[in-house]
Amino acid sequence: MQYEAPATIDAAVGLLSKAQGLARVLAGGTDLLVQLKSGTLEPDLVIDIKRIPEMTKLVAENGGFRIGAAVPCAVLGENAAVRKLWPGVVEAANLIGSTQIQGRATVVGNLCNASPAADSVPAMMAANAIATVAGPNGKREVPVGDIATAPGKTSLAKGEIVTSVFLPSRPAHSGDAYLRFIPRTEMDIAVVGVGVSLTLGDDGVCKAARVALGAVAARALLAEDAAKAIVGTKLDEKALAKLAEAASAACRPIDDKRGTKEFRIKVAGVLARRAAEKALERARGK
Amino acid sequence: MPLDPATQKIRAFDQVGTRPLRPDGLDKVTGRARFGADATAPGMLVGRILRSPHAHARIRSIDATKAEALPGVKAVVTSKDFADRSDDLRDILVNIMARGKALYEGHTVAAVAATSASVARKALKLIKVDYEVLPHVTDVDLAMEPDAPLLHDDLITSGVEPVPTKPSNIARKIEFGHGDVDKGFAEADLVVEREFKTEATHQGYIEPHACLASVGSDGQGELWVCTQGHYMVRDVCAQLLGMDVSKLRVTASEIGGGFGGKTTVFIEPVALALSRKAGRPVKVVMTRDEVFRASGPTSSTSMRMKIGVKKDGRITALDALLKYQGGAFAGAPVDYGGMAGVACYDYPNIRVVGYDVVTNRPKQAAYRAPGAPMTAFAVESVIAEIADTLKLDPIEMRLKNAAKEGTKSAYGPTFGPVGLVETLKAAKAHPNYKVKLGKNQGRGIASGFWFNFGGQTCVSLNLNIDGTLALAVGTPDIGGSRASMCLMAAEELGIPYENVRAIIADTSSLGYNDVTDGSRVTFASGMATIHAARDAIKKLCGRAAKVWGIPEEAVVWEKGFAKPSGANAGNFEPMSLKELAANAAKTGGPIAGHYEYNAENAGPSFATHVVDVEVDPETGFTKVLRYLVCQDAGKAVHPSYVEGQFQGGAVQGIGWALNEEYIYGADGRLQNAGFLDYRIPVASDLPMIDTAIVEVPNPGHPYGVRGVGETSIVPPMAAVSNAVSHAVGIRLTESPMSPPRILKALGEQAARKAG
Amino acid sequence: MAGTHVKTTINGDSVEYVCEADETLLDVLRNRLALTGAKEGCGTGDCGACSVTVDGRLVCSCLVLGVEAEGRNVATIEGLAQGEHLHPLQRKFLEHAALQCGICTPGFLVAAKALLEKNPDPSEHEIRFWLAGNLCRCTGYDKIVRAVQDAAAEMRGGRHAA
Amino acid sequence: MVRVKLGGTLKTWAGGQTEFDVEATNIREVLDRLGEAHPRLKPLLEKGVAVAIDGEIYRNAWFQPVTPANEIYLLPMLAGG
Repeated sequence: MQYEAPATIDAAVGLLSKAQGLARVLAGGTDLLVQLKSGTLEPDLVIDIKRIPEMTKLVAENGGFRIGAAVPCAVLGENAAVRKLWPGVVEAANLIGSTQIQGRATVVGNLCNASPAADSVPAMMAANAIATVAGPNGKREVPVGDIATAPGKTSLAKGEIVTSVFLPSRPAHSGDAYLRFIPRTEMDIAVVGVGVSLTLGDDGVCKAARVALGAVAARALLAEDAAKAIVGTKLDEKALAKLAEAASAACRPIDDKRGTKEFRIKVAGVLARRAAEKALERARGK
Repeated sequence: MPLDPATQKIRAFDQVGTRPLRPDGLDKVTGRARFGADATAPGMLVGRILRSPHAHARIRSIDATKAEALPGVKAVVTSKDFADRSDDLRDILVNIMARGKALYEGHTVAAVAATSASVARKALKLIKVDYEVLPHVTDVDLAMEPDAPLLHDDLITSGVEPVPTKPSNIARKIEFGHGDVDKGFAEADLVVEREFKTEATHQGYIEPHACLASVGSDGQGELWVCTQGHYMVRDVCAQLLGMDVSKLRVTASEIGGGFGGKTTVFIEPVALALSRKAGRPVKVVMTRDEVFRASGPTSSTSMRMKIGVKKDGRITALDALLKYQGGAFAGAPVDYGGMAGVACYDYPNIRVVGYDVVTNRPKQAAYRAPGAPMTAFAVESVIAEIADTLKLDPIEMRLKNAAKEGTKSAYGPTFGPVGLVETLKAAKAHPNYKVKLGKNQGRGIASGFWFNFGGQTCVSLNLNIDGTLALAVGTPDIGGSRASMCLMAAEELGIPYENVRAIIADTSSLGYNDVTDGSRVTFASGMATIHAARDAIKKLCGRAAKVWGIPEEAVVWEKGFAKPSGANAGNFEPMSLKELAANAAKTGGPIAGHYEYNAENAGPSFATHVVDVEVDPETGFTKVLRYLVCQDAGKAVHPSYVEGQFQGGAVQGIGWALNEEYIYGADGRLQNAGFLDYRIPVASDLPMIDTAIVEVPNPGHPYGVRGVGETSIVPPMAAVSNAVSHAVGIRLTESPMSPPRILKALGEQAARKAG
Repeated sequence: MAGTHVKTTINGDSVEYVCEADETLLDVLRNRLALTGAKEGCGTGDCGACSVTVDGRLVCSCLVLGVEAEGRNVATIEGLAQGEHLHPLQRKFLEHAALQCGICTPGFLVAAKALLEKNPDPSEHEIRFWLAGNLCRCTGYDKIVRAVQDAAAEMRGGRHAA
Repeated sequence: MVRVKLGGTLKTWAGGQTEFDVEATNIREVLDRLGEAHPRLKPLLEKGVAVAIDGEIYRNAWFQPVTPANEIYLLPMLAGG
C-alpha cells in the first residue's frame, strides 16, 4: 500500500486518475481504517486529503456554508453559525460515532462511504445540500442524494473526488431536525434515520418540506409523499399522522442484525413525526 | 461482628473495611502497567492464526508449503504438531487446533509465526485448506432434534438409563430435586408455567487474549500471558506440548478483564508450539473479531419453568426443564443453572431436569456465575408473575419463600448462615423502592445466588530488612485483590497498609494456585494471607523470646510489636517489627510466613436487585432510570472494590437483558463479531448504580468474608425483564429484550386487544 | 515494503520513526516507540482504549495511520502526569476506585482530560455522553463518572483559588 | 455408619439409589466405600465430586471428618467464572 498526502485538489485528482489498482481517499479514515484492519479492503494507494488547505476549511458562502471534505464533524459541531442555520445537519453529523470518531470523521466521508445508514446523509438530503465533485474533466455539482447508489457504491467516476458539501442559505421560519433510532444511546449504527427540513409561511402554514430516510433501503431516500403530507398544513395531528404513514410506506428495508423490516417500517413513521415536530419548533423559534 | 474461629475472639478491625489506594494503581493510571500484549522479547516473531470460515466442515487436507516458503515465515503449525490424546484434555486439544473437522466458524486450523504482521497475514492466505462443508446447527432446540447434524460420532448422552445406543448432540442429562412435584402442584392454588429463551453472550473483557511464548531447543519455556490462572495455563500447556511441568514457567501479566473467559487456554499452546518450531519468541494477540468468534462465550438456553403456590404466595412446587448449548464440546453449565439458578427459595417439592447440548458454536467458557443468570431469569420471572397475579408485594412474596439458615437447598444440602433475607429487607428499606413511577415506567425485583469457591491456594509473606513485607500471591488480580490482600496482612500484623506490597508470583516462584474464579480470591487467598501472617507472627515472637531469653509462649503480638505476655513473663520494652527485621540475620536468618491449603467452605452470597425502567412504547427503547444492588459480602474488606463488583456485575447483566446477543446467520457464521454490533452498555446508557453492602459473616473465614464477584450478574436479567414487563404490561420471556422484540410484543398485544 | 520516515511531536518531545503505510498510529506507538499505555481493545474505533489526542483533538489512535502524524502534535497517557505529579484525573481515579482491571483506564483518562479542557464544569449527562466511546466492562461506569466529576470540581476550585 | 445422599444425576450411576449408609470417618473413606459398592460410580468419584457436609461445600478434602450426625451430600464438581 502506497500513501500520498497531496497539497492540492489537482494533485489528488491526478493521483487518483493515474492510479493502477485500487485507490482510496482518506479523509477521517474512520471507515477506511476499519476496512483495512479487517482485510475486506486492500488498496494499493491511499490519498490523504487532510493536507489540502481548502479541503480542511469550513466557510460561510452565499448565506450558507461550505464544508470541506476533510473537516471533522467535531469542528462542525463547534461552529455556532452552522449550528444556528442547520441544527439538524449538525446534530446528524455529531451522532456519527463517539467523541473520538467525531474528531476524525467527516460528512463527506460519511457520504462517500455510501452506507445506507449514514447519519449525516438524510439530514443533508433534507437540507438540499450540494456536493462539489472534482475530477479529470473539471468540477461538477451534484445533489448529495445522488452520490451513493447502493451500499458501498457511488456515482463517482474514476479520478473523481468530492471536495466539499454546500449547505444553502434558507428563508426565515425554517427549521430542520435529524433523529435516528439505535438500541443503545450512543455508538450504534442507525437502525432508522430521519431528516426533516421545513419552512413556514408568515401564517404558520408549512410552505416547503423535505423528508429523507436512512437505513430503510439500499441508500438514503427522499420521501416525497411524506413531505407532501405536511406542506400546506400547520402540522396538525392529522398531517403528522399522514406524514408518519407516508414515511413508513416509503421504506424498503431488510431484516438484519440491527433490526427487522417491520421494526424499521414502524419506527421510520414514529421518527418522521418526531423529527417534523422538532423541526417545526425550530422554525417557529426563528 | 464476625467471629474468628482461629482465636475464638470477637474482633474489631483497624484496617479491613477501609478504602486505601490500590498498590497497582499508579502503574494503571500512568499507562505503565504491563498487560498481555505489552511484552516484547529479543528476536520476537508475530504469530497469527488461520480460522475456519465454515460452521462445520471436514478438513480433507492442509497444504502449507507455499506459506512455509514465504520469506519471513519461520514456522507453521497444524494439528500434526500436537500429539493426539484420549484423556480429559482432549476437548481442549481439539478446541485449540481443529483435528479432522472444523466444528465452528473461527475454529483454529493452522497458525504461522513470521517476522512481521504483514508477512504473517500474507502467509495465512497462502495456506490451502480443502474443506468438505457439512450441515451445521447453532440452535439448542434444533440441535436436540433426532435428525440434527451430528457434531461428534462418538457422543453418547451420559446420565440416561438405559445408556443410549446412538450418538446425539446431547452430552449430558442432569437432574436435581426432592419431594413430589405432582403432589406439590396438586396442593397449589395457582400454577404458572412459561417458556423462556436466552441468547449467548460474551464476557466482553476489553483486553483480547494475548501471550508471548518462548521455548528453547533445551525444552525449557517461558510464557507471559493474560489469564485468570497461570498455573492452569502451565499445567495444560505442558501436557498438550509434552513438556515437563517444571520446564515451563508462566508469568501472569496484568489482566484486562476476564469474568471467567480467561479460565482456559486458546492461543497459549499454539504460541508455544510456534515458538518451539521457530526457535524464537512468538507473540500472539487475538483481534476483537477473533475474541468473539473463537474464545468462550456463554451458553444460549431454552427453558420451561413451572411454579405452584398457595394463595398466600408460599411455593408448593417447582418443575423446570433446562436446555443449554455450550458450543462444540460438552460442558454447558446447565448443572449450575439447575443448582444455583433456583437456589433462592425454599421448595417443599422441586424437580429440575437439564440437558447439556453441543452445537456448531465456539466452546463456551465460564462467564460470571456460569449458568445461573439464565435459570434465575426464568424462576424470577415466574415469581414476579405470581406476585402480580396474587397482588402480593414482590419483596414480601420473596421473603415468604426465602432460603435461610436451615433451609434445604434446591440442590440438596442444608444452608448455613446466609444473607438473602437481609438483602431483601435492605432493598425494601432503600429509598429507590419508594420512588413513585410515572407513565411507561416499571419496577423489577429479582434475587440471585452463587455458591462461591475456595480451592488450592498458596501464599508467601517475606519480611524485608526495614520491616516492610513482600506478599507473593498466586491468583491473578482481576479487580483490585492485591489491595485486599495487603489490608488483611496489615490487619494481622498491625502495621500500616503501605508497608505490605503484594505481587502475583510466577509459577516457578510459588506453589500451585487454582484459577482466579468462583469469587474465590479475596476469600481464599485472603485467608491464606491471614494464616501466612500468623505464621510470620509466630516466628517473630520466637525471635523476640530468644532475645529476651524467655519462653516463646510468653511473647504475644500486638499492633506491630512483640510484647511479653504479662508481668510474669518479664519486663521488656515491646520490640517493633522494624527492630525484629533489622536483627533478623543475627537472630536466626530471614523471617517469612507461608501458608498452603485447599480452601473450603467459601460461603454463598445472595443478592437482591431493584431496577426502574422507562420503555418508549413507540420504539421499544428501554431506559434504565435507577438501579439498586443489595448483596451479602460477609465482610467487605475494601468496600470500594466490593461496590465495584456489585456495579460491574449489574451492568453486565443489564447488557445481557437488553442488547447483548450472539447473532448467527443462516450460514452458521457470527454476524456481529465486534463491539459495534455486539452492544455492551456504554456510559450514556446508564444511571449511577446504587449499592447496599449487607454483611452476614461467613463462619468459614476468620474475618467473615464471602466472595462477591459473581452473584451480582445473576439477578439483573430477571430484574430488568420484570421492570420492562411492568412498564409495557406484557410478560417478556426472551433475552435480550431488544427494541424490535419489545415493539413486536406491543404490536401483538395491540392486535389481540383489537381482535 | 518501503517504510515512510515520519517526524512528529509526542508528549512534547520530537520523535522520528519509520513505519509502513498501513501501520496505525497505535501500532507505531506500541510497537515502535514502546509507548504501550494506549491499548488495542478492538482496532475498529469502538472501545476507546487507544485514545490519544492529535493536535489537541481526541481520536482513536487505531483509526489514524502512523504516517498521518507527520508534523502533528500527539499526546498519550504517558504524558498526562508531570514528572512525579499526577494529573488530578489520575489521582481521582485512584481515590474513587474508578478502575478494576485497568485496561480501559488510559483511554478514559485521555478522553476525560480532553473533556475538561473543553468543558470545565460538565454535567453527569455530558460526562456520560462524552465518554460513551470508552468502553469499560468492569465498573459499570459509576465510579468513573464520579471520579471525573470530582476531578473537575477540584480543577475548577484550583483555578478560582489562583 | 454415616448416611450419604447423592445429589443430582449421580444416582444414575448407582442404579437409581439416592441414599447409602457407609462405614467412613472422612470424605476419602466415603468415596472409597461408595466406589466399591457401585463400580459404575467409581470413575466419576475419581474424576472429582463436591461434597457438602452440613451445607458446607468441599471440593477436594479427603481427610475432612464425617460423623453420623452430619448431613452428607455428593454433588457434581463445581467451577466458576
